[in-house]
Amino acid sequence: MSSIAPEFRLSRFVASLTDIIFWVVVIFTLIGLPIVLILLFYIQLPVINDKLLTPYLALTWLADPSRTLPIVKSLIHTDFFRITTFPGFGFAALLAAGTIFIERKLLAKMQLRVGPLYCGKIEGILQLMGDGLKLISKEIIIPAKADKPIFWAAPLLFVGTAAAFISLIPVAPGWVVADVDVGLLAVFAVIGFFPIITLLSSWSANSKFPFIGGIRALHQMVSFEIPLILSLLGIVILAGTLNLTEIVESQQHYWWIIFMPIGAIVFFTTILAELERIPFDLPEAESEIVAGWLTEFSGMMYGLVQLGSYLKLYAFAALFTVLFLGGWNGPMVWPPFPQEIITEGIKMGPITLHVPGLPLLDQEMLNGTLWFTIKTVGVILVILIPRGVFPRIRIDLLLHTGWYKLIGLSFVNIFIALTLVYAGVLGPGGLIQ
Amino acid sequence: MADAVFLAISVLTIGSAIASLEVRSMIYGSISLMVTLAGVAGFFLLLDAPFVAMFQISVYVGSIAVLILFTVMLVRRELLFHKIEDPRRRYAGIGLMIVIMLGIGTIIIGSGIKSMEVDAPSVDFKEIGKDFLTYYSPALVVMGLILASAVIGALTLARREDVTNEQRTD
Amino acid sequence: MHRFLYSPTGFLATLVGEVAGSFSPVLLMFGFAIVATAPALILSRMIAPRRRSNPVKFLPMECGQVPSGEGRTHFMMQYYAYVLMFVVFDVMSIFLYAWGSTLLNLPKSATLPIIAFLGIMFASFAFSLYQSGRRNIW
Amino acid sequence: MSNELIEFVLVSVALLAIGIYGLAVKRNAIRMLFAIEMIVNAANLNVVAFSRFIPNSQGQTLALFSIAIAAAEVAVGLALIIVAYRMYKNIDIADFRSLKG
Amino acid sequence: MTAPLPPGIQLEKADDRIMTLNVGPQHPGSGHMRLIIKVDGDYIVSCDPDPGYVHRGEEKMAEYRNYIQNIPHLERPVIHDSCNILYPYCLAVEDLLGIEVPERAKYIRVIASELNRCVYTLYWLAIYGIFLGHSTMFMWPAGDREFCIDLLEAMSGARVTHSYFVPGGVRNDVPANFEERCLRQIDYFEKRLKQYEDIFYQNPVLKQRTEGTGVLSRMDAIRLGTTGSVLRSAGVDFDIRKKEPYDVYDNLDFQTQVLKEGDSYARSRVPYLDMLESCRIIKDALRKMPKSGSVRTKLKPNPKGGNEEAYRRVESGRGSLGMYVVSDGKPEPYRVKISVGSFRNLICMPYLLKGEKLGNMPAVYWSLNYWPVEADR
Amino acid sequence: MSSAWGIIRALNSGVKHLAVKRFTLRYPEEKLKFVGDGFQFDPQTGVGIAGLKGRHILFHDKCTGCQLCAIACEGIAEAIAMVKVNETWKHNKKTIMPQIDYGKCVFCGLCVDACPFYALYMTNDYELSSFSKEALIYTPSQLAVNPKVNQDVEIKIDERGATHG
Amino acid sequence: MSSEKTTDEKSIETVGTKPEVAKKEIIPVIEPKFEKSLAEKVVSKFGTIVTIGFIKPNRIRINTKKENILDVATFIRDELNFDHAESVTGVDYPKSKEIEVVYHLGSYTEPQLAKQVLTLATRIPREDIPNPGKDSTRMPSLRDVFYSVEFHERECFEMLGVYFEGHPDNRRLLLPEDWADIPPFRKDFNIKGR
Repeated sequence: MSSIAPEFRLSRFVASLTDIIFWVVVIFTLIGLPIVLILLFYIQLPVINDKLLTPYLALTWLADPSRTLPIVKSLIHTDFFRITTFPGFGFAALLAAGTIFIERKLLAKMQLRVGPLYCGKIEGILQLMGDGLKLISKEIIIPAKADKPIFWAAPLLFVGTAAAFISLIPVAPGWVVADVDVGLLAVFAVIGFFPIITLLSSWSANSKFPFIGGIRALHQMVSFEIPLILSLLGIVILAGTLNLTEIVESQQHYWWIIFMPIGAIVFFTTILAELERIPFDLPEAESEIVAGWLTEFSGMMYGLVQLGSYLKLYAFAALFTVLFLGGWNGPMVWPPFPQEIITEGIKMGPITLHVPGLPLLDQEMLNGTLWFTIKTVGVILVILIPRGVFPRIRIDLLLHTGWYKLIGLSFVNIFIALTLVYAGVLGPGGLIQ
Repeated sequence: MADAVFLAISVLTIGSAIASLEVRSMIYGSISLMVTLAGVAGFFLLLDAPFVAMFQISVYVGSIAVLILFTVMLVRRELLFHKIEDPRRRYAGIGLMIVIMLGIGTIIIGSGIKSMEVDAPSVDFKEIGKDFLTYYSPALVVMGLILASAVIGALTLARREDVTNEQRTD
Repeated sequence: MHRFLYSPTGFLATLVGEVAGSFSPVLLMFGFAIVATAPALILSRMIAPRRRSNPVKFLPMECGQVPSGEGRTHFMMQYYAYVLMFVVFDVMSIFLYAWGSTLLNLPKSATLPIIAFLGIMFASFAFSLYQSGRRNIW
Repeated sequence: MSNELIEFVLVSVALLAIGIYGLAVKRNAIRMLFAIEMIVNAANLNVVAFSRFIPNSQGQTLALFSIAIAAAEVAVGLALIIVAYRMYKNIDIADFRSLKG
Repeated sequence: MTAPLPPGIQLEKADDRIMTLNVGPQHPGSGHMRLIIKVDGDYIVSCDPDPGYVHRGEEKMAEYRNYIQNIPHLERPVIHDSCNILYPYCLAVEDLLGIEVPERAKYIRVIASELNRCVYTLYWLAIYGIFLGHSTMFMWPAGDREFCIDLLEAMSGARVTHSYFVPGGVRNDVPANFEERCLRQIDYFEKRLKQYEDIFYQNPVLKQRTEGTGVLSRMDAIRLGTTGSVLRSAGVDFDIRKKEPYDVYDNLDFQTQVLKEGDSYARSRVPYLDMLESCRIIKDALRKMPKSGSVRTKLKPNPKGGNEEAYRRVESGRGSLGMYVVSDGKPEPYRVKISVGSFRNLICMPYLLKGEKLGNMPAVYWSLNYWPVEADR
Repeated sequence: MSSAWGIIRALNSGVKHLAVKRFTLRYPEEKLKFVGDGFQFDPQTGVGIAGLKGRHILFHDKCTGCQLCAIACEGIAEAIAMVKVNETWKHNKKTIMPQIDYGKCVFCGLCVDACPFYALYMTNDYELSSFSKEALIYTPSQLAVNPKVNQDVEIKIDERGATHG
Repeated sequence: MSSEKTTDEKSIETVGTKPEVAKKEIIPVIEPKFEKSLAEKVVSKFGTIVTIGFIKPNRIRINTKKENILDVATFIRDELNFDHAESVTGVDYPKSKEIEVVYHLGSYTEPQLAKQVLTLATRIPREDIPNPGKDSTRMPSLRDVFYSVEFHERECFEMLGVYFEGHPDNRRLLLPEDWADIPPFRKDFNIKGR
């Protein structure tokens, strides 16, 4: 018995943890610190209050709380912050984690049950963390004849590609990781990587069910990429640009969904298909092909694929918001930052505290983020609901839907856009402008 | 620094191009080809042609590589690793490659384009659309014809009506 | 357009050019995501038990039976035609973007070639849909 | 623009040479397709590079056409390979000699 | 008797295109059984069912136990339909022993067996839902099943394995305020059942997916000897409750549900309509049931059967369920044969799955109303 | 068009159920109420009295050690064994009483049917899980204890759906 | 209702069904007319080949020899319109060294016959040391007559060792692949501990 499942020993666990911490510290001091020090020479340092922010200066300023804000502000406006935290990975991962929780609770409510309940005292809010810990502590099993490099790389590449997709989404005015002129085309280019990763991972497992699942995923994603591309052409025609930021700015007065509901429906359907969500979750159809291309993934590899797919879900929902729902546009509801604090400082009884560097973030950005988040969460909710309502579709029906109905509808959408332009309703010199 | 980026991309491109032809496994060869094509897209970015670069990625990597991978997976496995090559032919090929590289390289280096360097702003990608629909519009129609004939031809070829009475010979 | 106050990629942009510089965050984000999530795999590999006592555990999933035959076989679905079609019509749809993004600046006469192009593509689309819809030949 | 035209042209020459090598040496049909792709890409790279240094848009237009045609060519080529594979159960070019008629 | 394959699909040949898939026993899309499926691309070329993973030799075990002791373990093959599988056994043993059942017991038996039919059918429907990827249709029937289980538990004292029927009646009388409680819950249950229409049965995605798949024609259904919902969905009006009424079914007001299409959709719909009909039967039986009286004929300890045989059948959740009991004058039966609907419908599986798409496999397989444990016995 | 209408109907039905009460019983905090005190049997009429077939209760003052329950169980689960007890009862000459192994018992209640002396009943207690097999074997003295149960949740049916408790 | 009838009307004829057990007391019965007419049809066609086991309400039993079972079954299918088999049962009688194979036949097409179950039984020799498929315990398969017996006969083969000649698919069905004991439903196969 002990050979199969030895008992959990706290001492062994703690020993392994201390081992890990020890090696991390050693490796960091031996390799990491020199790299950081060398990099510090080459990185252009920001200038704050007419002083070059050297590490020494930063340390001295950190000791003075009133001076930390400029440093924080300068950090916020770096690309590193963008990539790791706000419009980039951290924000998306947070929303993705929220999505998982909302999905479980919403689905449970629709199915007249409770959902996660005990983990975290309040309605199972820490369930995700528990699941993550469980996945990390599970053994990763790799099939014997698997193609190991591809098999290991596939989950990471999946997450990475999803993150690259996220980097193209503008969240608030000026807050986008990569402001690309041909943003929409870049989105299509990034989406094109998903079928390859799926196909390769399914091939590398050397198992039948993942292989069938991967081929199904390939067919499905490939078939729905064309309606996806075509359904957005109407917006490009009307907005006259491919830059996502400019597309959002073109929707200041009205959202494109008003003129192109058909395009929105087509795009929404293709989102469901690209995300492999019910009713289009054929690549993971558990009753036909065990778990599709995820069959052989175990432990944290599966967790990473799930993380990637929820990041992808966030990215697509955000893309829908950006393209059809006007992105960050919305009435100004965020209260303006009180001007007297900037000019006079914070009055606390007799003391007046002058804080340089306020406001940390401008009002426009906060308001835009608020609206963007609200809209995106709304879209995510709408993406989640079909999971409780529809059964899974069959692959030939799916392909039929994609190639016959959705492409036809997206051409209808294009013609609507053309009519709007040539009839003089929209576009330069149009009625509504 | 720019040279470093350029050097990195060119090493990646050419290295993976060689790998795609020489790696034993056809799947890895296809992946290397993908990397080559993506590297060429990187060159396009360096050349300030984002539209072409994105087109390259979404067409080559997004669809052609998928098709190649898929077809490679259709072919039986032992054939993918099966490699019959005449070594003499191989050396001749390498020689040919070096001759071409050196020959054309010397010609190019000797020619006048070495001095070509420009600081003019890059062309907006919207110009391409204009080109397509004004000056090159006949070409666009011919392009359509080519695509149409390609899809018709491919579909007609790849179907397997006649395969039912085929027997395996080996 | 909001300019970055401080950005290494802005610094990159001065070196590799504006366009390539604007694309570099995509790659950086790709790299960061991998760097940020790879520790999860490494940690899992360190924490999680690894037992190789039973070789059956490492067999591919075959519903509890001993696997028969190759996992990677010559397997072709009846929908191969759609993949072939995708290659061609993907090109077509991105071509349309070259037209669509400049439509507002184009003269009205520019509609004619695109109508001809679309007409040809529609015809071939109809034919190929008919062909790929005939399941018995695939 | 800090890179010189000559660098791009040299890379494209290298790609072309590798492509020609592949075409000459490899007998596997799919590998030959890879080589053809490389040659096409070398040409594209050349065209785009020249169009950047003579600032006009026509090189990019040509490159787009070329990529599109390459896509069509790959579709047909792979279909041919599949047919040949079905008939001969092989993808070695040398075995396709009896393909006449 | 071979099913047609679509043109162009190859039969087995020395070709790489054929891939053999083991669906089961460790597969979310199969019960405790294995389907050896050969696929050509997306089409199933041949299917070979391999049951027996839960075979436990109930028939052999029954030869070692007396007529009463057989009751708890004869219900084991279908614990979700345990009243119905004991029903033919009790009828057959009553024939052998010559016992008469009190009138009230007959009505209680009918109510219990109809409730149990609902329990089984809801469980089946839940799995049908999850087989088609409809998770809500998994949760709703699994939750609504509790209404019937609660009622059965009030009657018999156990939630699943009731051991309620005995030769000569039922084990105990229903509790005091059972009738109004039953009526109230059944009313609500009927309301809940009608809500399945919108989300499941009239769902266009489901209809597209299941209509016209796995079509079993009327003649084939008869020749293959199918039974239950499979038979009735193919247009054959055959329900043992009507045709050979046992106990008090001839007094009750109900109809046989017959559909003509014979496809997966019809096969999945007939049990649902049956459930609605069961609600009617229960209400009617509650109305007509004698208010008091004995519910069990007292037996001698170790009753001995005569030197004869009896074959009785009832309509269970999966169709005709027959018990063939041979007695040789001893307290134990000489031979017990359980002729179950699942096993009789199993023969359709290779026939219907041949030429289907792989995606239709769960839809067709589970619409056959097949319960692996019962088929293995 | 009809399919679009069907999709809307399905979505509507799904969204409407967000407002329906949950049916789930939160088990360890809430326990379902059962009819009566457990399954009992009246040997005179030969008919049982409805109730949950849970853990047995053995009345030592009525058990005669006749082994009928063990004989009844023999062909079913073989869960009942007769063991010596240290008590002395006038009616129990052999001083043996049933001991039940709940690892084997199937809760069919035929032992209750077999008891002609009203000595063996079943109770509403069903929470018998334990960490070892030995703890599942209930000796006659353990069986004599009347279990404490607090089960008070019933199905409530109202306009907004049925709910437990 | 049904128990009433069967207690009153028991069959007189138990010819050859249970040779090893003594007959019970004979109860005078009224034979149901319809069932009797069906049985008479069979008897008038085949004469002494078949014997009527019993005639009860809704139940008829016909015994026959294994050589004639194909003809009898074909006649029952074509003339009497019994179109499917509900079950195939084997009963082992080690004392008389025989195995009785019982087909329960029913009808879906004829509304009159819906409540009838016709029991067609035959006896085949049994060997003490069974060797399934290779000994004399064999009989012609009824699969070509009633298609629905296919899986039932497979089950009967593996459980009792009765080999059905002409059955296309005499493989294992329920038992594990490596089962090497005697067929388990024979009386000399004992459950452990019993």
